[in-house]
Amino acid sequence: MTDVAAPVIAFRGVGVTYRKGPVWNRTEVPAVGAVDLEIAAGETLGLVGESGSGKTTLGRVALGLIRPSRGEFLIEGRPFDPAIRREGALSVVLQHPEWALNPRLRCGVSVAEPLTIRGDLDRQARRQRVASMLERVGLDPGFAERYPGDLSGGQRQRMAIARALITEPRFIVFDEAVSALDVSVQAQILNLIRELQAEHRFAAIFISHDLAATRYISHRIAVMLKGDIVEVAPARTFYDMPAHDYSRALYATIR
Amino acid sequence: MIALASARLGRFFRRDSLGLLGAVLLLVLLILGIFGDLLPLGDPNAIGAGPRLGAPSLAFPLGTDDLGRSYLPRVVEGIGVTFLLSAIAVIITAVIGTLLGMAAGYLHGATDHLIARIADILFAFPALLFGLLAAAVIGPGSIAAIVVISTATIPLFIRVVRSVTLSVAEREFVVAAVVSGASTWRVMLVHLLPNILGAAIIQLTYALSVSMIIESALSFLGLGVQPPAASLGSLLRLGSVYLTIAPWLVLAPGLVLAAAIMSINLLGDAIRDALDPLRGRSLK
Amino acid sequence: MRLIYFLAPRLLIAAITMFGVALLVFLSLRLIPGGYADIVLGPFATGAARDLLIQRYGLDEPIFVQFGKWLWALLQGDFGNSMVTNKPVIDEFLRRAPVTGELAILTLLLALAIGLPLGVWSGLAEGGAGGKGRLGRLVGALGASVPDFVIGSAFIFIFSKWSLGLKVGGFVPLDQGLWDNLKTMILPTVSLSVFAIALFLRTTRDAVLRVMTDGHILAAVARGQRPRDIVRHHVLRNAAIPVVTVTATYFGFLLGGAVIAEVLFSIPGVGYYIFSSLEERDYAVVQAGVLLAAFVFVSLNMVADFAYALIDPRIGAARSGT
Amino acid sequence: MTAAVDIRDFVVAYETGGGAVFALDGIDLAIGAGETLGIVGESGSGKSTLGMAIGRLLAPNARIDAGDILVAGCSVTTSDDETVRRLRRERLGFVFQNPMSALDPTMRIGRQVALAMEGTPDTAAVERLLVRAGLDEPGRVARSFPHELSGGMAQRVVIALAIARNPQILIADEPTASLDASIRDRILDLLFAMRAETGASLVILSHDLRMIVHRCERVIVMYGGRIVEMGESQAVFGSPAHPYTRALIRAAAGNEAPGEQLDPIPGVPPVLRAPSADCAFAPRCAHAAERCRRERPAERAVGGSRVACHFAEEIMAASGTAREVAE
Repeated sequence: MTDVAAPVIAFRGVGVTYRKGPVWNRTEVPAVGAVDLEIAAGETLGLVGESGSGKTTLGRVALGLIRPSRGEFLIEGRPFDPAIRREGALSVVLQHPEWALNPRLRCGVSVAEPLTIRGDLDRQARRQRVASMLERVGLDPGFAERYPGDLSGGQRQRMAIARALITEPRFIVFDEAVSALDVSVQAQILNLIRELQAEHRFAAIFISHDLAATRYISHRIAVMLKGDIVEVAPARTFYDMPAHDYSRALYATIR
Repeated sequence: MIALASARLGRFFRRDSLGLLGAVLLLVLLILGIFGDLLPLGDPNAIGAGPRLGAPSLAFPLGTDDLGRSYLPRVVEGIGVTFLLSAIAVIITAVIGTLLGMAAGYLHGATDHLIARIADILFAFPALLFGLLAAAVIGPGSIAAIVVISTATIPLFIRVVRSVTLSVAEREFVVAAVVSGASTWRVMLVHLLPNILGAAIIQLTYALSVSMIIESALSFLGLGVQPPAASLGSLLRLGSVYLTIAPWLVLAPGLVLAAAIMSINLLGDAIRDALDPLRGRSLK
Repeated sequence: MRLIYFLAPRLLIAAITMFGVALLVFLSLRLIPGGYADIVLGPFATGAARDLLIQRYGLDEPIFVQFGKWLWALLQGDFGNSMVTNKPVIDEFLRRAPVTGELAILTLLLALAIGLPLGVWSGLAEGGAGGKGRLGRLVGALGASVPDFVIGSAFIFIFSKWSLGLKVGGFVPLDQGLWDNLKTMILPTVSLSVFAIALFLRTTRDAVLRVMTDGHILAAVARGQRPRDIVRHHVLRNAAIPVVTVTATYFGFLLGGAVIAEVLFSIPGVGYYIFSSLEERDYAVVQAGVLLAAFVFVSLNMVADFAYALIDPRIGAARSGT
Repeated sequence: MTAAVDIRDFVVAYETGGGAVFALDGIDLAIGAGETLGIVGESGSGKSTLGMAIGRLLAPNARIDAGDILVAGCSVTTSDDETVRRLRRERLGFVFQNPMSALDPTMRIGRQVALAMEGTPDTAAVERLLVRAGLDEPGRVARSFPHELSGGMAQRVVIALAIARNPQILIADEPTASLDASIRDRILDLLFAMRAETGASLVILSHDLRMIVHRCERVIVMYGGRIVEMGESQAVFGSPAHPYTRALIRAAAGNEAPGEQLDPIPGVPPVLRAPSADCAFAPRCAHAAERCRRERPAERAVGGSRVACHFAEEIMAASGTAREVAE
């Protein structure tokens, strides 16, 4: 179901190396070796691996928060530059609901923030856009006036998703977006992401140590081990017998 | 946003009597300090209004000074001067300290190191000795006092704000703002500043109490407020000449000064417990 | 190995800080009203004599050259000569240092002896039920509110009216009998230590409270360890770092010469000397005094940094990667 | 034989800024000696409060409103501090979620383990205990500080600390939640091996129903501060009798077949402001009827399990067709 149009997102030989230790004996720590990946519009690529596998680092490269030491990261064929952010082409949903929204701002203001930064809509249009987006993520538009402190974890994460979608981005990074939620609420958010992707056709990376959730939400899954991708395959194969033995061992834990 | 904090504070004061004591004491002193001259306390400058070095009496509740002036209105005026000077110094500290602290905490790299070194250098000067140097350079007076107070309180302010900024900057909503293209200024003013105000306010109250101590110490050494103006510290200085024969000239301003600093310390503790409650646990 | 990783940069930072302090002090003296030159040469030097003197003191050289020479002299312990006695300033400071040192050590010991136990008790009490902890907070707030010169004045008044065996003022050096010396040091020490006790009490109380919320304390309680052992083994050490910081900072302040206590009780210490020099416009002494105090302060902070690394093994440990 | 832990009608509330919040709303439970019991519940279900209450380790703002807990016949709520302390030392062992925060960062591991053991053990005894906990370089581990260990190794040390005095009851609160998947199984193997070796009862608190059912003999499902279903693991998982248990199984990712849609539980977890007079799950329950919103369901025996639901029989019948557990 993923069309074969130009990939929205492309990693071309992307590698990241951290420098560590005091000035006189710098040591190089390769966080990401060399990654080649492409993600088409409307497609979610799952990125799984244990802590230290480099999956979060790769996510940060995709958000422009880290510059790759090697290779290139392209959005719609263009190398990353800050202007892309202001257009609202890119957004992120992160792990901890209690810090997803600025506790001192009303939720409506936080959700509208990407629009305010892009600055092409007036206040009334922004307010209207927020109201419809809240409804779309299953929240009463009246919640726009509330402070994050008054919402449950699941509701705050829905707000974060509303904010991520408000500028119709081309690409969203979900970094452990459901890991801190309870099982019953997790399913709500996973289904919501699926529906919204079908409707908005954004490309997405779903980073998580939760193999079951990743398998459910992703079209394809990349398994990372110590900075390298050991296997990329459609999610379906992870329901029975993935090829690489590390993937097999990993998925055996949720058999 | 302020409503959120004040509601919590209101609820808190009902439970914490110490905080309430501090707040009431501070309010009384502020009213005296600001509206003192409107109150019927006598004319602070009327020389010979009473006997020289007269003991406290009904006519002169705090006695009279070496020129026979009623001491009560002079002390009340002293409260005003002390608070005003300390407040000016602390506001300067708060503004500079918050901006530099936020910049250091959020921008990392060279900015962080530069600001940290500036803080270290200012921190290395013991307040009173720096006061002597400042008095030598710009001459004793209110300006010198303000410079000394700010120099003594800014480093700690920068360190506190920097450490809070470091933790707030890692929060998800800041990362999200950056990803959606927010400029550095916007991140600092819209996202960081409101979330570090709590820690800044707590540090402000402690800076205010330290500032009143330094101001009165400088004035006591004759380096702070210069005559005819008189802060509590200067009154202490003038009074100490007659310490053994007219002790009220020293004890009155001394006690009032202690009460003022105490009220701020109690208020600071209460605010800190309201905004950042440290409920330990029993070891039983 | 870990300590060297941690301390080497600290040493560099301390050097940079001291350089900054020296630069600030050097420049500030250049801003003295009436021009530094007039002060050094004295207001009466005129015409040719003045030019000759300017030549000799090198005041016409570019400012950074003067600074270079001044700094170089400083590094060799030459803090310049007093403008009044024209003798090296450093000798006078070394002569008076033991007096200020004694006052500082006495005050610090008294403050630690009372402030720390009270702070630990107040932190533990606040942790448990009941308002006992609030007493600690009240004492802390009270102590921190009464400046030392107010207490000092009160002592002078009381002890001069009814001299209860303690002499006010008139310092007796240590070598002329311990008890006589102590008799003159008790009052300044106590008036200084009231604030110090409050400072240590509040710092320790907050540190203990913060440690009590740590997970490993709950784990120790869950293992049924005796409260006494939990405090001894776990609480004290984890609460030590903020206490070490405040000890080093406050001791640095005291070693800079508690100006007011020395002036009030006429203790011939470093602080008194700098203050009286200011009145005689002997700026060389003021300059040297501030530099020495700052130098002591920075080195004490270095000692504190070293103590952190000993107390908390995480400090200075190489940070792990991603 | 007397139960290792006997909990009767236990109610706990927390004093918060915004009034009282009830964490436990009447718990009745007996934990048998040597039993492996899993307590499943989401955040706010009260499972951690229950686990901590067994050792009277509740937060300062907790208030025990009713009921009692007897550990080896001794009341945890009314006994004096010294008795409870000895109880914790000799009978109870706790394993916490985050191993790094359960160890003193400023003290070497060997010393911390020695402090937890009986009397003053020598290094050989300490290293023996570390080996028992599955650490293959006991000497190096004993000399290192907590921050120098990996998550898995640190949790092994925490387990060693918990079994140092051969407790009768081991309580593990989300023991593997903060660990990587591959280490998780090995840590659980260790926990169950320690239980078998010492004959202690093991209580595991977790949000992971599959893991609990897979490993524990008996399972308890908690919701809104109450036990909603309790019974033999396979029975409860195979044919759940409470709507919440059934919905939990259907909502959890990992049970579904490829391409099958997950069935989320609508609404948000409850916050109890007072003991509930109705069924706390009613607002989110597909089978809720008028009776559920009026009458608090009593806990009763239904087909080998104990369930707190008025319509347990119908649910069990309907769920009989629930997916078989892929063994």
